[in-house]
Amino acid sequence: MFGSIFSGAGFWDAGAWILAFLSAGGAALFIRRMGRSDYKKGTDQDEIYYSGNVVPDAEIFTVPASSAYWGFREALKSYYSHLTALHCGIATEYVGWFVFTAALILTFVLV
Amino acid sequence: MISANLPYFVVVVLFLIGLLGVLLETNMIKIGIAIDVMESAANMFLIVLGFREGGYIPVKFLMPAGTENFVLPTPQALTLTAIVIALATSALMLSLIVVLYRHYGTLDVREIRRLRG
Amino acid sequence: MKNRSMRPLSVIARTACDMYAWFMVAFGAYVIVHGDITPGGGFQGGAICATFLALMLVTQGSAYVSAWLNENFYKVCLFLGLFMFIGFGLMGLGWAMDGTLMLNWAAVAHDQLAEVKPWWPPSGTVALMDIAVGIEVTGGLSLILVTMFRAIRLGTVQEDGMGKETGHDQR
Amino acid sequence: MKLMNHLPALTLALPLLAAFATPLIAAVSAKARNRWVTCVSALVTLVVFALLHRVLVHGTQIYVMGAPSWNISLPSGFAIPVRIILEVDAFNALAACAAALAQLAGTIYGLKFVKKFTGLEFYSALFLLLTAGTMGMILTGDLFNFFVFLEISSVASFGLIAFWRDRPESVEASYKYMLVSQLAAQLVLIGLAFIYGRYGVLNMAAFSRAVQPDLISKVVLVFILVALGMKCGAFPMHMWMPDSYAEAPASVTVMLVATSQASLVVLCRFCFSLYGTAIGSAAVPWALIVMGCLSMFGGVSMAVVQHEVKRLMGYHSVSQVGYMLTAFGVGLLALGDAAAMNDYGLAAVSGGLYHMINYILYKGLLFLCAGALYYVAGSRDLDKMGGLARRMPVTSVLFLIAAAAISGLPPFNGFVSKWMIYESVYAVHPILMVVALVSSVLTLASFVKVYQTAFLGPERSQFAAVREVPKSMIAGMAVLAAAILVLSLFPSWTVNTLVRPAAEALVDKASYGAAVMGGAL
Repeated sequence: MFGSIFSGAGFWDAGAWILAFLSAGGAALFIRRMGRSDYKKGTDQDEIYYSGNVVPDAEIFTVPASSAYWGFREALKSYYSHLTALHCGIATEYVGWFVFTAALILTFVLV
Repeated sequence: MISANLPYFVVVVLFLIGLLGVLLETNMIKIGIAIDVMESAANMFLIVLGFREGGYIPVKFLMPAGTENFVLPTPQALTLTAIVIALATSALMLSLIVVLYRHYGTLDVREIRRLRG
Repeated sequence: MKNRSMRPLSVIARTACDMYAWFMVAFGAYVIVHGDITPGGGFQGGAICATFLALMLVTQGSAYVSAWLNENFYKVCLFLGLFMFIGFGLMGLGWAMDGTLMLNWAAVAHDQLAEVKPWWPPSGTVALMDIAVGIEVTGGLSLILVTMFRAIRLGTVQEDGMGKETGHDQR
Repeated sequence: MKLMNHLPALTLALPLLAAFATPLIAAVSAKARNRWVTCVSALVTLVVFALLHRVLVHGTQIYVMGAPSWNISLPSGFAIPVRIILEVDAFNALAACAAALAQLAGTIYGLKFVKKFTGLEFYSALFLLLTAGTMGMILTGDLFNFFVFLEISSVASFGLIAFWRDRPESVEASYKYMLVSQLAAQLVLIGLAFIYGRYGVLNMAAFSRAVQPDLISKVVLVFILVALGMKCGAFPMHMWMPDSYAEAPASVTVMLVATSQASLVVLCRFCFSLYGTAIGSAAVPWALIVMGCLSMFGGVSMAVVQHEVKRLMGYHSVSQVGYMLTAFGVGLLALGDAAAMNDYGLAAVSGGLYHMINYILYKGLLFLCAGALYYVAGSRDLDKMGGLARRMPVTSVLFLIAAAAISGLPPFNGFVSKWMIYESVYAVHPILMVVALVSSVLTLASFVKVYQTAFLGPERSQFAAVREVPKSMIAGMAVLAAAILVLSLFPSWTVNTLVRPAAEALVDKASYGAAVMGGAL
């Protein structure tokens, strides 16, 4: 129905993927059904377990977006300092980069 | 030879003046003027390309009888269109500069950098 | 803050410009109408027409002009001109769709002009489009003048509610 | 039917006519204006799809403006076309379809999104003008006409980016874009003047016949390449892109994406259909490839560290454009070599083209979802969001679809096009594929971050009153989501019927010239 695309190394079939997702979903549902049956909604079982302490507010409790991938950023600090310096916000420098690229490509094409 | 190529030198000089103005000036209104200078250079280039020795304007009603040499109106039409576009963009750019001056209280392009990083 | 709005000039300048400004409009109209076969055209003539407002602003001062001016007139000019322009272009298609967009449907051949339609513009739709462009440019440039004139008054007394920023903060 | 011959012209004339009529109609009532713009954009979409169908059935369409008949490209006695000609082949028409879907989604979404602001009659007029400019850039077959439409779309987009004119950042973004873009426009104009001075033609087909690999042509190509590369956000010239994409209203950003892709369409047109084998130097394809790789990695690595949702997506645009530039560069490298073209060149061009279509759709959807977040949360800062999936289930599902598509997760269309690009660029150098794969991983990482911080997590007290966004905004997003699903579920139909003919039309320089100039060489 969906058809496949062939390349030299393999093929792509959306139908196969959907089939795979459906069977994986079925398996997940099956495993979920085999779980405990004494769970009750709206009781203490819904509470978040935070080592026995009171769960703090959402603002403190979640990792904010600016802290995500902190390690990645820290490891590549020198790279990012260069890259952020490129986006300095000064409009004439952006024009300068444009002219620089034009000159560079012109040199390579003409020489 | 030199006199025939003189307009092209003027075009190059005008364009470079405009380019340096954009790159080196810090006052936004001067940058706008520099952009306009570049637009003039491009327009002048088109006009110079359309010039033909002894050509007549391409309007049949105004031509003396028997005129055969008239220039192609294309570069003139291009220039007119480019001038109109340049007018629209410079008006818009000046308006943006006015609004920016209201918000930031400065005309220095180096201080208008809230968007960075 | 100091009131930086424009003051009227002397009586002599005002009286002279009152008359002169209308001649400018007449000249602009001449350039627009003859734009198809002589140097000039809709844009140039419209720009001349728009100097009317510039003269008025300089000589009569801002208070007089903003009391007298109806901005909607220029807005209607702007969009009506543009609408007429593309409308003339679309009329080239014709009812039976056997022309093309921007077809010069009103053109008359050079040699038949004198006997067929002496009053007809020889260049056909080009002349009509020039008039449309003239109307549009008059409206557009006048609007630019008015708007930028307002903008440079930078927080002076708001005589008429102009200069108030509207938009994003209005929740 | 005679009407069918006029489809290319109607694509341009309808939005223009509607744009100029909008302020007059808006004087009646806001409701009339809303109905008017919705009808017009739906009609434009219909016209463009009819055009695509006609092109796929009957081959390349031309339209001569102002001629006694629509197909007289060469009046008797003329060796070169003198009138403005629109030339629509499968490549143009496909790109125009994607742009039409983007403008339809933007229009419907914008009805409610910008409702509470003033100056809406000019907003609608400029939006339609931007549509006309984009369509004109895509469909035109005349070089100077291309410049005019480029400027129309630029001026309209400057105005629309600064629509929130009492936000300093919006005006700043508009100013920065304008400064770079005006310089680029002057380069384009001077390039066109060079072409006119050297060859005496401004028609694209006539130029493709006449072009020689000499000094002037190379200079022109570099000018055009740099200017249009700036417009579509190639790496060292991309800085305006996150600024203006973030600061424009979301309904406008969709159209800005389509406009920047229109620049890429013209860039491909120049490189493949106009120059082709007369490009004269391997530096041009390599410049495309290098700029593409830099964009891919630089864009995405800036995106990972952003915490403002639309700015993050703006950096992703840079990264996604890098994929297309690399693919088209590889295709250009294989041009003129039949074996290489069969081996990987055509696959690269198809992959780039398919990715372009996908990119317009899913990036548009992502920006619309970001706009929906902004609409309910009043902020674009991801730090201030959280737990919105419970409040906005539809938006979160739509966002998930788009995020999966842009990250190249199977079963979505983003995977297919990226896969085609990986497999073809591998033939030139494996490092290209490595860069592409790493960028893809980082893309996924940053969208996981967006989804996790905005939609998942515990609910926040300030969002207790948040409801799902209005229905018209959902409808706008659904247009793009439906298109994504169609492209995802029928990849072989898409590739065989839409993308492959488009890629073949793009690389076939002779037939591009022949459609206007006649068969004789």
